[in-house]
Amino acid sequence: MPLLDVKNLSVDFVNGSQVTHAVKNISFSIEKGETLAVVGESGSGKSVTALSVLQLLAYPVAKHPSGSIRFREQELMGAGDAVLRTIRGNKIAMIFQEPMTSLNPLHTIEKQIAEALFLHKKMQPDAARKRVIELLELVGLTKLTQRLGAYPHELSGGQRQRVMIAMALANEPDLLIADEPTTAVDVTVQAQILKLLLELQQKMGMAIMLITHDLSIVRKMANRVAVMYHGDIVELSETKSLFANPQHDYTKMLLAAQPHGNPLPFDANAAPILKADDLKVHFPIKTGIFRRTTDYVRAVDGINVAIRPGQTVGVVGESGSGKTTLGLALLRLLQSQGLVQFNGKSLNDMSDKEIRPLRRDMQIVFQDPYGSLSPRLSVAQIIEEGLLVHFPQMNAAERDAKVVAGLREVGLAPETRHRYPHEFSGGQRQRIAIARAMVLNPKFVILDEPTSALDMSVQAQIVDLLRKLQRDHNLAYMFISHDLRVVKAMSHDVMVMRNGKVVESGPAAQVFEHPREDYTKALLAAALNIEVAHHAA
Amino acid sequence: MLAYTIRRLLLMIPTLFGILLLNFLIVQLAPGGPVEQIIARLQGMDTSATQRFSGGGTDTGIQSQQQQMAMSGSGGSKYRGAQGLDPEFIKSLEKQFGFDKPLHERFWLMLKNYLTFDFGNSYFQDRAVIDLVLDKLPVSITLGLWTTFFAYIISIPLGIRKAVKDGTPFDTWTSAVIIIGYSIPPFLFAILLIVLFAGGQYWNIFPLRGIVSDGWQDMSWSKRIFDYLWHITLPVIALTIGGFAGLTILTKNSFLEEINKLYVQTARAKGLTEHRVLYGHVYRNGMLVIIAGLPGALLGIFFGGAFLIETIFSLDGLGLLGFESVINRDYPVMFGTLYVFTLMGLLIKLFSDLLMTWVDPRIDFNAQGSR
Amino acid sequence: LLTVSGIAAAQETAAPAPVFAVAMHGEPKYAADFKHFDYTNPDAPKGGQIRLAAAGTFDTLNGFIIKGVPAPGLGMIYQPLTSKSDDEAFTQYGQVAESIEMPEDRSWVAFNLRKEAKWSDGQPLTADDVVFTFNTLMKEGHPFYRAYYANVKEAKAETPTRVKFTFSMAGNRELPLIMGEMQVLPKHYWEGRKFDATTLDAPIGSGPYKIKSVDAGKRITYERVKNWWAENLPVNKGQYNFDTIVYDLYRDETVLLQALFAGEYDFRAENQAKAWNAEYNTIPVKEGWIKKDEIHHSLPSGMQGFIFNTRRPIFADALTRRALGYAFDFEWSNKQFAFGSYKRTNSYFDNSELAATGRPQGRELEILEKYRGKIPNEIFVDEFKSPATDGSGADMRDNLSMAKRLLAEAGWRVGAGKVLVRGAEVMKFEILLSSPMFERWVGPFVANLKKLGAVVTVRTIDPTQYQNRMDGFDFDMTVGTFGQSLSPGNEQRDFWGSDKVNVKGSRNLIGIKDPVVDELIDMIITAKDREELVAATHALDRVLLWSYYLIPHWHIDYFRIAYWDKFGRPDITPKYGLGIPDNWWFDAKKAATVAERLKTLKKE
Amino acid sequence: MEFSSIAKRRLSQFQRNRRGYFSLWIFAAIFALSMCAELVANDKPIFVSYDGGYYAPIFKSYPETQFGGEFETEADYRDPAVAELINKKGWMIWPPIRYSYQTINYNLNVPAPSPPTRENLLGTDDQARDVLARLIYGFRISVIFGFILTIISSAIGITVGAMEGYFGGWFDLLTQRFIEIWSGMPVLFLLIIFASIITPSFFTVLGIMLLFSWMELVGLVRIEFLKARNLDYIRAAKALGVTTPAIMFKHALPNAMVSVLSMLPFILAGSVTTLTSLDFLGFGLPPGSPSLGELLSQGKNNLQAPWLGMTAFFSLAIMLSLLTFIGEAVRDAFDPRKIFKG
Ligand SMILES: Nc1ncnc2c1ncn2[C@@H]1O[C@H](COP(=O)(O)OP(=O)(O)OP(=O)(O)O)[C@@H](O)[C@H]1O
Ligand SMILES: Nc1ncnc2c1ncn2[C@@H]1O[C@H](COP(=O)(O)OP(=O)(O)OP(=O)(O)O)[C@@H](O)[C@H]1O
Ligand SMILES: [Mg+2]
Ligand SMILES: [Mg+2]
Repeated sequence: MPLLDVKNLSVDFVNGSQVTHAVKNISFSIEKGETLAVVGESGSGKSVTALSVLQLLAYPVAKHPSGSIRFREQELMGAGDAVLRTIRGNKIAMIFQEPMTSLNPLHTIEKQIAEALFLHKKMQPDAARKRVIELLELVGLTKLTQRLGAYPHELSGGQRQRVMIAMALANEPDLLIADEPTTAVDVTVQAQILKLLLELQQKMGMAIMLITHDLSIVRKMANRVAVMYHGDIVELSETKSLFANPQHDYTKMLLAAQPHGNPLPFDANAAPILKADDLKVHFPIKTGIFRRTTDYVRAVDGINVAIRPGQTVGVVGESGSGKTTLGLALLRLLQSQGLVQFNGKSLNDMSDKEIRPLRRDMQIVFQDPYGSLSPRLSVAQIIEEGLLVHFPQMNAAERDAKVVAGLREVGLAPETRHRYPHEFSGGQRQRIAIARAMVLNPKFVILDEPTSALDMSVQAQIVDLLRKLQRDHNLAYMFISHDLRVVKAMSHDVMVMRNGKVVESGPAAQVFEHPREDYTKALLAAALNIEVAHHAA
Repeated sequence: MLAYTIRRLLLMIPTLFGILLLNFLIVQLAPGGPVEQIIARLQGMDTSATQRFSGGGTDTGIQSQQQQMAMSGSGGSKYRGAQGLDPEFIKSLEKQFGFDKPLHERFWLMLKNYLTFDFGNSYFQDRAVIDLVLDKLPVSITLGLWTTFFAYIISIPLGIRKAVKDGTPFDTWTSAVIIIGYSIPPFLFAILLIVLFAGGQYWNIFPLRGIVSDGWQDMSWSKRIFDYLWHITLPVIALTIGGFAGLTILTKNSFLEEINKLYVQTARAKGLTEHRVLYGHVYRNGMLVIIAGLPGALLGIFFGGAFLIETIFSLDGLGLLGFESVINRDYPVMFGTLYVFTLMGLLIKLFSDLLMTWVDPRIDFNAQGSR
Repeated sequence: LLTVSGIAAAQETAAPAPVFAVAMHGEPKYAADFKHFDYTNPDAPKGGQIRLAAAGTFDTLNGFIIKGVPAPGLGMIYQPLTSKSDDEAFTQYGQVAESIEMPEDRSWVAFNLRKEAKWSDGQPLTADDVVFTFNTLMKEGHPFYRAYYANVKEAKAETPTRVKFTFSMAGNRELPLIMGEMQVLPKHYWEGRKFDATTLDAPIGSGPYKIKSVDAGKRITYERVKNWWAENLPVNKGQYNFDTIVYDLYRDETVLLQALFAGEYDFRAENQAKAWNAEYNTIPVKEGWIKKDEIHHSLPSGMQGFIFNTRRPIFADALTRRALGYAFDFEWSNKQFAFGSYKRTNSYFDNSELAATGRPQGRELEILEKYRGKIPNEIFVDEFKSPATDGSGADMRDNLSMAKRLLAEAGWRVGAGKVLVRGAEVMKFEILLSSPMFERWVGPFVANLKKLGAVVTVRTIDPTQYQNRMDGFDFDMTVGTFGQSLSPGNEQRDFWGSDKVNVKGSRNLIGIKDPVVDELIDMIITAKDREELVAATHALDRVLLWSYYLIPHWHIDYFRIAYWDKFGRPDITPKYGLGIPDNWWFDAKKAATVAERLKTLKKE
Repeated sequence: MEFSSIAKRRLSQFQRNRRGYFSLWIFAAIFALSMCAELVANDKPIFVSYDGGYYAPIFKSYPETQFGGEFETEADYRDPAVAELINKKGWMIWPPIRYSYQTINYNLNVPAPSPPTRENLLGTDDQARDVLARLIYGFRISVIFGFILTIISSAIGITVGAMEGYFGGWFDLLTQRFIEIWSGMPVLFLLIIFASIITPSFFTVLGIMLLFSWMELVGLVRIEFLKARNLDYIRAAKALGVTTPAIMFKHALPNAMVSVLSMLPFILAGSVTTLTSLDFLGFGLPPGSPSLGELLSQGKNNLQAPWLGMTAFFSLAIMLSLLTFIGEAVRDAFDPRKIFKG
């Protein structure tokens, strides 16, 4: 008797006359203590399936034309609120794909984590607080234990994701649905979290439904793998046999796909397109009723960078080390100290208005694609907005053509451009954000985890695209990622950050092959560790 | 935030100064001042400020004079003496009101006094303005607090429920009901209540005026409370009835806005009850506007809008005081109330801004300059 | 009062005899040994209570100063030197004053006080109190008193029981009576207290009632003074019967009326025709618990009308003014807006013997003859009547074509845009109102004026603003009221005197500047006896009327009263008063019946 | 082939809110009707044939003499004498309601205000004028006044609130203080002063009201903008180089629109009623002008004539309901995640 038994599940989204069949008649089951990995193309219905299990879709826009979901023999499909409540967060917990937007912005992290404890475990405040701290430590957020009163917007992407994980694990559920649980964290933390999951699994027989793009994780963690493609489970088998002997064409392609190739050469003597000297960003920590500043988070603490046309600088470093902050500060989207020059012109002395025309040439892909898309604009409007600003001479048809082309390039169906952002999958949104930046033909782009939500095949496609653009337009990138493989494939130079400082930097090959600092070594080792685990398996 | 608070507090001084100066100048321009007001009274014109809407008045001006004459006990008939006013008399009036001094001197005097919270005396009531204000405070607080209380206690849950049931018949009919409530002019509704529940024709259940009975002081505590509630029932109902609509619709729409966001999904995934989801999570996000608007709403009822109801139920509140002072050209009262209200308003506004940053820590008031 | 009489001061004669009463003109109606006023019931039982109500609020118990709004009924706690009877034009009978002395030319007056007069705290009331009252009122009282007593040179206590007021002029017949009306204040009480400040401490008095309790702004309760010193004086016989009198104050008139039905108070005088006819059909009235009465009186109506500002060129000629009067359909408006309850005012002194009726005769004619040629000739031919209709609303055409003819005669013709013009002048004016109440009456009037080709706008503004514009005579047409008493006097000069035409704030709003009118006013002021006064008033009335200074409105010659049926009242109602609450008394039996029936109703 | 564009989708969402959609139609119909009030309710015939000539009195004014009458001023076609003159030599076509807002019904059997009859379907007011006719005209003037006032004052209020919230800092501090001072102005007095200088008319009243009514939305919008300006997508728009006004208008405003749309119907209803509260200062529309507020105050002063208050109240309630429902439908149209139930 499986713990979770899903049969013939279908999900349709109905918007007026427009129907999207997101999931088509899929069946699978998960046993106690088992890990089922769900992999598949971005937009293939993984998240929707996961959400269906907990019945969390936006009904009645979402519909289940068929299917049954049984958890411990209990039918969840269409179950009453009371039934679902006892299960949600207690028996089945979920880690959402988009941690950046899935936390309540007005509740402190302590409150959010403790809430599930109060609810299902009826814990006393003191006990709950202890448990919260314990959980945060388990997910590697030791520093945050002093900042229990922090709000989500004060955390980095990886930190938020770990809060999500802590929240999900709080009640030691029987089944954990983890939708891309480690996309925003560095490899060290990733390893730690995976280990934690395995431990929990062993200790309590927790079953995991693991949705991920990272096949190495699949290898390490999963007992069985389900491959989804266009709303279908096209293949479901033991991990080993799947990797060894993939059946479906898509699976084969997926396994083969790899971001590959090497960075293109660039002119190392060209004048830097972007240069920063001693850049600093300090966030005040406010306490008390008057919210007085008692201390600072030194998110970026004296960083120098110079990026030349055609060059890609990879930025890696542990979660919370200040990568995102650095990116924002470089583009003057955050208040900072220190000199920033773009194309030889100092941005410091410029007003917003003067910078505006330059923005055509310097673009950014935000780490949180969802949050960066205006919820009330259609995707077409979002993408064409930049065109409207910087290419006022374009007419509507030309703009639309550009939008369509941009979407195609990132592998999205152009017909979907009249939808709102929330009607896309995580990976799709990420690509929309990329398309938005690229459609302007910029000279310099900061890519903040641009591929974290993308499956291997799409990732490869995007990397190719980026490289092509770089070649064609002599583009400069600053590439922030935890995925060292992609960084490797893209970057000429690498910066390793920790606690707001650059601990090591240099040509990519050198840093990867001969790391000087212990921190870098540990980072690389952790990455290797996962790969090794897979090879060992 | 402390610096901001201090800045705001300091800015109150020029603000108050500006308001006083502006008002002072405007008042100088107004045709007809307290002197004319007194003359009008002497000449037997019905000058009571509330006459315009209290339904008084007659189509034979003389008749009421006759009646007054005929009703003994009304004292000497000034009417007979109203036979022209000599300029001397008018001068002496002007002197009495201090209008013989030049403009700037008067303004300066006023400023000086105001700095020490000395608001002077009413032209017509011979009482310190501050006493008058204090006198009327209980009524205003009563009306303000209860009305706001009911408006919020009913509107917010209702709005939330409407948001959850958006588009259902429940939503439609509740909308209709609250809008009807809003459309009933409060003064008409008040009269209706009086005719139905306090007049001699239907049910004579509630008292017609005042906030407590005569012998209130001598009652036991429970009696007192009952008596107080008994008196304020009708006015509070009349005032509240129109107060639901705006708030409910605002709540509903704010909630609709939030209810589909991802964090709500997260909250649901935790297994929270729908109630907890709505009140624990969505509430704070959706209610920013409404929470922040609360002090303003209170202020409005304290000082502004209730004078019609105050008139109808013969309650002496600040609304009526302020209104009468303008119509009667009782400048000290006018300025005094204005000053007090403004000061309170400024403080409350500051408080509400601070409250906002407390509700939503992402909010700050700094310039957005080089973000 | 303000000007020196034209009559030379008479020779000082031998000391005048003290009298018990003084009439403005002629002799008092009642003889020295009268037992009680005819309109009182000497056997009225004492006891019970009456609850009265008023609109508004109060914040002081000192009604003699400019500050504060005094509580209603305060007059009951003071006793004046003399008081007036309600069935005579203007005669004062001694109250605190046992007798009154004055010379033929009335250049001074002395009051001999009653020895038994005393304050409610037992202290005797003396001449000192009277002098104190006078001085205090002049110095610290409402500025009104300074104008009112302007001609009093001094007040002197000659003995503890005799006070003498010396006037700065002789021949003013009214002054002694006015002095008599003075309510005496207790010196011993007020010394050491601030007089010119409002107070809620119940002052002591010498009147039939004293204040029992006060709830500022809401209620004041009076209680009858037991063994009151003046209780058995003939002037007071049968009066002041209620043990307690309560005044309740309501802010809102509509609520005030509802409160009557709810039995919150006992008596109401209604002054709105609409309310009287349409809003009293409630159960207590239908059941007869509340009695509705219309009590006729003979108080002069005074004049209310649409007044022309004759300073405006378009209104300068009487012919135009007369023509416009034809556009007012009083009969229809009265029927539709007032349930037909009003009478057209056809005299400035209507509803009294002062009103001119018929054709001038006798002394009146004599006076007028003097001015023949200077006054409209119709005066001698016709009785004045405003244009009338049958009230059907369909009957205006004749009147309007009459108006059209008159306008043509006055030089007006319908020009471009169908507007009346006369040379460069355009018939365009604004009717300024201070009360929205009149808007309904103005509506049809304006519609008719439009048919004649006048461009009329209507504007309602707040009282202070209105007063300001009146003070500066800045209006075209407005609703003016000229109240009249039974003994017209100096105020006539302020109303119609040419020396007031340009005095800002005077009440010659119309802008009358007519030597004849001035002379007639003088005649009124100096009239030696009632006949002369009446004749001169008639003459003035006619001259004013036939000059078409205004389009007369309406008046009502009865009081509309509604009261819970708990009271007894004298068989006779006085001509010039209502006698409530003084002359009525509490009827315990009736009250019990009402209470009984009320109870059964509530049970149902 | 083409998926519906976003505009089409919004339109269809608007239509799917049946309540709001029908409300819009009903409101439009009522408004259209009141726009041609002259043809619906008038004391002049639409068309007159007289002695071979044809006349359209609604559009042109003819003197009575034209029809053989006596007066050179405009003919009063309701006057039986005039009617007789015309009918002798021709005929008239009347609008369905033979009263204009100022027409006095001289032919009442009971004192005004008279109850509803076949002649006056909603009775007459206390000046013997037909309530229905006044309602039609009053609705028009009130709604136009309300609309203009609401639109302009909301536009100003939203702009100011948006700038305050978006820019923050000293701009916020100073404009807010300005608003405080401004709202401390004695409106009543200003009105009195204006009234003593100029004769009030529709537009002067509108202008004066505008001076003070724009502040109503500022606070609300300010809060919404303070909240919105820290959102990621605003930052994203900035990164795109979108101009500040465009960011405010396209990205931040939609957030604020929710509360604004909720309040707008009430602001509109409010302006309809303020119009009359001014009357008594001599600064409302000139006496005699039809307006809903005037009807309301008549209702209060004539409790014995419930049809006055009821008419005013029902028109207000209906208007407000329609507007609220329309507002909700507009909100729905712009709500990307709108879920339609039941
Ligand atoms: N509300 C919605 N309305 C319409 N279509 C939707 C909606 N939500 C999701 N979809 C569509 O459903 C499909 C499945 O989405 P889902 O989020 O499950 O993808 P996924 O497999 O999780 O992809 P990713 O790896 O990119 O997160 C996508 O094509 C998406 O466009
Ligand atoms: N608004 C803020 N207030 C206070 N602290 C902040 C704020 N924003 C970021 N921080 C802190 O600054 C540090 C750097 O954050 P940043 O987002 O730059 O990290 P990151 O390197 O991008 O991490 P990740 O890989 O997890 O995205 C973190 O410790 C975070 O908690
Ligand atoms: Mg997904
Ligand atoms: Mg980051």
